[in-house]
Amino acid sequence: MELVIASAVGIMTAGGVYLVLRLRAFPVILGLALLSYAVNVFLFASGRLAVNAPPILSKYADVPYTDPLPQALVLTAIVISFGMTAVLVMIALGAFLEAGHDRIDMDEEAENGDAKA
Amino acid sequence: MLNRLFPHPLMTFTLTAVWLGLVNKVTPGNLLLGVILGIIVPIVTSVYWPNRPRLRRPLMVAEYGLVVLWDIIVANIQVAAIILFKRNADIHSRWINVPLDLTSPEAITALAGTITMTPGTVSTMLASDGRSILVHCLHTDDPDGVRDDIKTRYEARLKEIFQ
Amino acid sequence: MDLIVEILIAFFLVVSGVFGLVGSFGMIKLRDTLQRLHAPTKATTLGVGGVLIASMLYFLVIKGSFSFHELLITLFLFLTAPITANFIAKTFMQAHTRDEDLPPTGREYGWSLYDDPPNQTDY
Amino acid sequence: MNHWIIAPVILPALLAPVIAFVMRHDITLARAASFAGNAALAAIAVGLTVLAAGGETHVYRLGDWPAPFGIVLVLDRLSAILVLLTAVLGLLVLTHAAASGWDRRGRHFHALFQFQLMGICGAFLTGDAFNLFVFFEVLLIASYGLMIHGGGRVRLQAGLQYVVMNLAGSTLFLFALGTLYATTGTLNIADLAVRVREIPVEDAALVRVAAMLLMIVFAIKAALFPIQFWLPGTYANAPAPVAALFAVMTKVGAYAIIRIHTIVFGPDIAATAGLPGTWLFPAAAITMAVGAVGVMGARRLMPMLAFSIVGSMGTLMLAVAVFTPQATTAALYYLLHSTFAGAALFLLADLVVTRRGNDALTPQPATAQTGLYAAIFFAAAIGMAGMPPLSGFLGKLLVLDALRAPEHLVIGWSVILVGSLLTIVGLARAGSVLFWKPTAIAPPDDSAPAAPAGPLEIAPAMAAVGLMALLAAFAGPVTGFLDATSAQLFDREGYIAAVLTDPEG
Amino acid sequence: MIEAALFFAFGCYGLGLLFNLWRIVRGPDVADRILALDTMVINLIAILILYGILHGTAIYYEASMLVAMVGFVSTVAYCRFVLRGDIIE
Amino acid sequence: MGQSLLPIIALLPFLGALVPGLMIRAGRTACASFTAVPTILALVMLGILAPQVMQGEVIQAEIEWLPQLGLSVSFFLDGLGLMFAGMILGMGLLITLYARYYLSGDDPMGEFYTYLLLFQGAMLGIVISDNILLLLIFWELTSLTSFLLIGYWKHLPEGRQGARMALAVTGAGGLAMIGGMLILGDIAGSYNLTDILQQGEAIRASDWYIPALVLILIGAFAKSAQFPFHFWLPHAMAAPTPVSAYLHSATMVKAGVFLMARMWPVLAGTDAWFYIVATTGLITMVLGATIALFKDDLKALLAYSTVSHLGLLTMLLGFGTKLAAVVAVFHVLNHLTFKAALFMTAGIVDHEAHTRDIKRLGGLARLMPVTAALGIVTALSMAGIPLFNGFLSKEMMLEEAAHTVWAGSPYAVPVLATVGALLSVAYSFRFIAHVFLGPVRDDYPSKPHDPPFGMWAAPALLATLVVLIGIFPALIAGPLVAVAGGAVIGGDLPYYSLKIWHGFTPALFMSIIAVAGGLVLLALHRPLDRLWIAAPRPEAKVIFDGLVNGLTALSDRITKALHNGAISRYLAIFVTATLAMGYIAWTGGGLPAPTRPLLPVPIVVAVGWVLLAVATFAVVKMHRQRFQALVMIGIIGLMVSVGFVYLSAPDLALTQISVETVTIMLLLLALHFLPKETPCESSVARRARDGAIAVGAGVGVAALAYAFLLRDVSVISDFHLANSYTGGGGTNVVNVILVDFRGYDTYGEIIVLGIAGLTIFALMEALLNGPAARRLRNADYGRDRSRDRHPLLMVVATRAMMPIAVMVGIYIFLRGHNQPGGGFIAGLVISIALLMQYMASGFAWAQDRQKIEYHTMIGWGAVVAGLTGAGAWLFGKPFLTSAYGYIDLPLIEKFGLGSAFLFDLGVFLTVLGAVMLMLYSLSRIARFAGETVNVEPMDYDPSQRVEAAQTEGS
Repeated sequence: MELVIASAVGIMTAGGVYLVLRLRAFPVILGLALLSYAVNVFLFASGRLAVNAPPILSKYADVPYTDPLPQALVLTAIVISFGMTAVLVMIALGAFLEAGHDRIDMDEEAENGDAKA
Repeated sequence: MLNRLFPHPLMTFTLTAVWLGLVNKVTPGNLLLGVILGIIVPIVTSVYWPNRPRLRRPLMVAEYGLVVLWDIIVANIQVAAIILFKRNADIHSRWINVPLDLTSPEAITALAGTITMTPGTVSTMLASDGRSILVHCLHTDDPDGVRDDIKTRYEARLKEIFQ
Repeated sequence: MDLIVEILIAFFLVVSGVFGLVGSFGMIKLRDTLQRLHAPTKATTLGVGGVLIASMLYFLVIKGSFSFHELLITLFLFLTAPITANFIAKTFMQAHTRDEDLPPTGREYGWSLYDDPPNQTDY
Repeated sequence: MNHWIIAPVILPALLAPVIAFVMRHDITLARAASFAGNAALAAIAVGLTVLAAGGETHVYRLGDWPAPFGIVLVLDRLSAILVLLTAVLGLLVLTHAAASGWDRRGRHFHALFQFQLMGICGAFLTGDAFNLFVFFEVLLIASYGLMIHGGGRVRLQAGLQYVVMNLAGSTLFLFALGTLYATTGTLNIADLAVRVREIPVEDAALVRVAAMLLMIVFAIKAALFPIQFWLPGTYANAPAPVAALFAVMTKVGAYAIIRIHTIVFGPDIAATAGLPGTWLFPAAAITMAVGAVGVMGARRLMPMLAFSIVGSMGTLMLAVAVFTPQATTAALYYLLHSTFAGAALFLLADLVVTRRGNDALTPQPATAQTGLYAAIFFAAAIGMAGMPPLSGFLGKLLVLDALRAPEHLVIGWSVILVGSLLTIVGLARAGSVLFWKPTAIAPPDDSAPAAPAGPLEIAPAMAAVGLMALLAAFAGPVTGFLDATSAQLFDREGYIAAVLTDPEG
Repeated sequence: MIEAALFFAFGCYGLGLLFNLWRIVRGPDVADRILALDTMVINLIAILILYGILHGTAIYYEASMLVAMVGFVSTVAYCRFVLRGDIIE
Repeated sequence: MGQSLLPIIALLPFLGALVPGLMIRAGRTACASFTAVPTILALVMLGILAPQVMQGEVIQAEIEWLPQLGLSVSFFLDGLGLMFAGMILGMGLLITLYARYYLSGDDPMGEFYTYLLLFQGAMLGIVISDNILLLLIFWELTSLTSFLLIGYWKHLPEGRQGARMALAVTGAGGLAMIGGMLILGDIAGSYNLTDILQQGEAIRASDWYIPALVLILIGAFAKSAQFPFHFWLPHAMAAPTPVSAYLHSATMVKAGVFLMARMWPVLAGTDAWFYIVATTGLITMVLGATIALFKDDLKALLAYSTVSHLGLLTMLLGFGTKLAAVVAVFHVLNHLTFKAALFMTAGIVDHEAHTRDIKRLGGLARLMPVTAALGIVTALSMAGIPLFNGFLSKEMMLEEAAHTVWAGSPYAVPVLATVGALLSVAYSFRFIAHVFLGPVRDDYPSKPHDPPFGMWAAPALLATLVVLIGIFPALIAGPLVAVAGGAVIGGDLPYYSLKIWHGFTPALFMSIIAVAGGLVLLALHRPLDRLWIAAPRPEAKVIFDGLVNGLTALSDRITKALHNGAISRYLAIFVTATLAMGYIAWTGGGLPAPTRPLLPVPIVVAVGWVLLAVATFAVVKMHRQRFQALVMIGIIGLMVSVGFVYLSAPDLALTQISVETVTIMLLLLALHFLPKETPCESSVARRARDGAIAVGAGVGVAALAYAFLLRDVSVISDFHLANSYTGGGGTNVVNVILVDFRGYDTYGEIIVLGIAGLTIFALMEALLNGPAARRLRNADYGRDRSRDRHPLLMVVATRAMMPIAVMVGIYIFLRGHNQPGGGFIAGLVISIALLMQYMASGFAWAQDRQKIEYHTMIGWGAVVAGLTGAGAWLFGKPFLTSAYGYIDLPLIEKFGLGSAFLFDLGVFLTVLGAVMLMLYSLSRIARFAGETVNVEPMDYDPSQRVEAAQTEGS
């Protein structure tokens, strides 16, 4: 199981990194989404793995609980990365609408051409 | 007065049931909370449901449900057999146009749902004026029979329920 | 009693498993998309139904607690499955089926995918 | 427990929604509220600084949970002075933004601004590693909003890059925190310090990776080589007042390294022995070089200033990398100074760029008040380049003095000194082109002269310069305070005891 | 006996998932992919409930309910995207 | 008294710098007069202190500034300081006077005087600093103020370039000197000059002596225009002549000489010192004099002569003998007098004749006799002709040179020194002959005549000094030279006497040779000049400009190459660097033995892994078909969520799946406007590189995860498990952590969401008001879209599901504290339900029926959460301290209610508001792009139509 999780994180990270290195905004967004999945699982795994031991206290039985803290952290992280992704999507859209293409690299024209106020 | 408190009695009932289902435990407290929510939630959401239809014969719903349930079981076996044992070349799929007598959107939806859930038929779309359903039949050599089946077995009952 | 229930539960589980598998098998076996549409929307629905019944029975008899929230899932699925099928069919047909391939409605308005609804043309 | 400690976070956090949702149609009201909030923040920050100056480490246990189980805020001299810095800078930038009308060029400027302050103050005050992440995100997302404030093609493209880079950074932050939690089982900085020092080096592979990853994360914010690339494009294309505010954002990265890599992964910790410093130093040296070369080569004003920020971060981090109390004093002094220097330059640049219509370093007809702008630019530039009499020179001397150890001396000194020279030459070229050459060009007849800037518009830039002057004039007392600050920072035991000792138990 | 049946069902649904995957990867049409994804969601719901039975706990239940709900929403969204472009016009 | 006067003297010019700005409106004369006041005051104070100093006392004053660094505002005044301070202030006064007449009415005089006083202050600071760090500050200040002064005529390109060149060279020197001074202070253990001066032995013996020496000398040479830094000085002549006279003859260029003199007791006396300083001085002297001879520009001639004389001074100090040092001091004084006067004379000529090209001048003696007299007297002094003070110090210099052995050769120095003197005679005579003598011309650009008295008063005074010192050296200059020389050598004075006739010494012969040779050279000037012009020689300005421009271009290239705007490359570097650093860190430590047993892998999990892996691969493989990639992402999200459920994290699963859905919605909404396909733009090699980086990252992360998954650690969350119910009132520990233990994190998190909503809204507004709006307006979505926008079936099903979904949301919200759920998930569930409604009936239709404003919802959420937290203050508890109780109503089971509930409500509201605001923003863009708004909830409602038809029919 541990190997499964570790390799899954690795695979998602690899896929995410590859996509993040693309030249268009959309694949980059996909890549970041993949990376955030990966990191969520990674962070979650830092509480170690347990099956059928949810951290919900049971009044009746003395059952094992998995580490709740990383779960809370991941929750926070999920929400934050959602907000970030939403903003990113919107900015990417804005950049596309303004520039007419969704290349993510700034070109020379963009570096020098625009008169800014 | 009662109407004011329970503007949507059927809805309230359904939602209370849903609440109990969610809580999965029937206690007085849950029941009370369920009823309260069952009253409040429809008030909040009713803006999205204008022109709510009236069920003329609520009890027919049960009968209809049982018929459909039975048909679903049969359908599953039939479809399973077709999938498993028929060669692809022998499967004869057909389009069927089912003209509708129903006009209530809710009834049409119920019918379309039923068609999809039952033997080898999927309702793919309505006519743009909502007076026909286009049904795709997985395997049949008698399209008209299928259409008549639908009309008698389901549409008639729904008509009774809604109109 | 317990044995009978156990057998019953096991029966439902097996049945649901079989139907679930058949549904998914249909997905790869059938040759065109509209046919494939039939396999999962039917078989899988019963498959899940079987599991849900098994679950209810199991909690009722083995665990001794009456559990009926499974019904809610059933309700959900029954409400949604036709809509999903409907949409997927249209998605496919928009690209692959033309108006002429379908039986005519017999009235002035055609099928909704291709024909504007009455009195609404401005889009 | 002193509730004022959390005020720098809560005040803007409550004010911002009100500004956003109640006053969003009334810019005057929003300005007033924003300014009042910021002024109150500054007052609170002064109070907290006075409080912290007593030398005690104040701990605020949120939710009344004992550390390390709940989240704690820690107010010591370091966090107090940085909160104060943020508040003061905020006042300058806010005044400028309101006076120049920048806040009207898009929606929600003031709300985002308050949120930005909240994020920065929160990051400075927290005593919890994961909470640091949360406030990093708060300040980042507010900065995204501010960065693209007003819109425009290039700004949005640059903003996109900024967001992507920082999202990648945030992801790495989480990887680092995951590793850290997995190896130590705790998140509280003091508790981390306790646990990390118990890890023998034979078992330390994971914690070392965590330390390194964290450093890289902070280095992104601090714009250190080889991850400084995002900064010039961002700062050069952000609205200038925002870029001025961002002058303190890079400092957040520096602060995090100073805090975490001193208390948790300090040079005397076996597990990570010297690891951070070893790699921080060359990175900082290259950063300084990159910044100086960038200033030297820049063909537009805004990138030039952005590169000067990169260079100043290099200088700052050179001192940080030494990880001794004395060097940290130097680093902190330079930190204060470079924040104001960067802010002054960007604020002035806004005045100039707005009137010129572009920021190209090509001669153009003179605009109104060229002489005044030239004077401010001159002062800010010598501050940034580290020429006397402003604080830059003292800061540079302090940093040089801190880099006396033989392993740092040659590289550190040559980089700083040569870098200063390039910066001076580059800024002199810019000033000459911007302010001297135009005197030789006749203004075109048909163009209406740009409106002169009002006193309120010029005041913030001048105030930033003035603050540099004050920093220089009172270098003795300031450095005295900073000496105590770094002593407190390096007093790991004191920090741990303050945080982990339950006041009731 | 129940356990054996459970594992049989697990096997069936597991295999089913692989079939779905095959269809998703193969396509050929977008509709096939969406269909397969939808089927996958339903199979997963079944698997979740099966795990509920296996572990004798109700915590899998909410998840399956939510999966059912969002599965529907996202399927519709995918289809609407293909059909209309704008999903909430 | 001295202690308090000294800082005031230092401060006066800086305070005085404010005067011109205040006085400029009072008129030019008033401005100049008042500018003179601080200088006069300072001079008076200096005069008060002078007697003490002349008696050998050293006056000291210290004010603490930055003790941590050893930097204090400490001054001391000894003979050397006194001499220089007197020179600076006295000259300053003369220049103030001169400039009043020199500057034209168009020049901003206030600015000039301000700069001048600032410069004066800086210069004064250098000579009386008792702290070498303070000295450095003044040193750099002179660079800066001279930059301003040289660039005073901003409209002249020569002025701007000259200013920047001076700043670059002297600034660079200053920076080197910073290094040198810091080393020096380190060796001496103090930055106090008086302390350092005591430790000459120790310093010279130190390992760091050579670096310190070299660095300090670079600074000094750069400032004093020594070869190879000499080139900036002539270009600084673009400054107004008063500036040249003040900075570039009398004061600033002497700063380097002053410093060498100041440091003489500490640094001099070693071979290194001798060879570096004396040789540089010698070369500079000869080189400067040679160039000066061939310069046609009066000021250039004087500038190079200054270079030459500075070389002479440097050489003298370099000799390292006490006598040579005293001679140097004497020559500083002499040079000041004649050179400043010469510059002023040249300025007068320029001012009157409107040219300073020697080739266009001549015969001025008749036209402007006073000026000519002044010029001739001072030029003769420069040539070293007896009766003028230049002769005295030159004789002494030659005397010293005559017995200096350079690298074993007794001739090198004397010969070259004679050559230098010879050249000096030549250019001095040329100055006299070609400017003042000869026939009167008729082609001057302007008819010259003597200026008003005010303008020639200053040079006249100096010329008087030249003559007086020349004739009565011992009387007039003797005491000052003695006390200043004594201060330089830091001990007893050697024997010397200041007089005209020393007998037949070698120096006399060398002098005679020099004068004779000089006259010969002048006679041969015309052919030599042609030769000079024809001869190829390096032009310093060209080289310097080339260097600077090359450096700028190179910097630009480096910067462009590094920061090429390609974020993809930045990210690649970032990932690679992270991997490398991570690996380095990893290898530095070991890993303990594994302590955890591996969990088994059931078949379904294995299948899930396959699904996830294949889906990831598919996303990467087909990311160009954006929509399909999005479908694949859906699978991954699903698998991750299911994985969370399986691994005992139901809350996570619920959150993950709902967030994922909303994210995909957002992406779909955005994708509607974006291109649907990604073009293939990267080369195979690039993809291979990215692939390698990606695999590296994947392996790294996997290894990290696997490493810790096998090992146990003690965690703090045992506390949370133990206290969740008793302290937090909830059994769902994750939720209790979220709203209680770490509620502060959650607070930050909802703020993030709120900001995200705001940002998106603000950006949407900006887009719709910007140029992007036009692009949107012209968007064409084709006519092949499905004709049913709001299908009946969907609408009806949604209507039925909506209340149920809301119930689910409420349920999840209410139970969150004890069972999986909570405000956040509930918020998402409700937003998904609303989303469903929007998809069914369109955003606008649904929005019309929605009464609550989303902005307000976010605001309320954030405020409620914040105030809930702050509510604890009322009870004296810290922010976010929770309180809860159990309410026991009859008939109903008791249930817990706590502040956490309110907090969670805030979370709920914020989440809902933020998500809906995001959707609203995107949907507004769509409507802006021309989507029409429907009035009916569904495309066509048959029942309504039938009824309508019926009512119509009946």
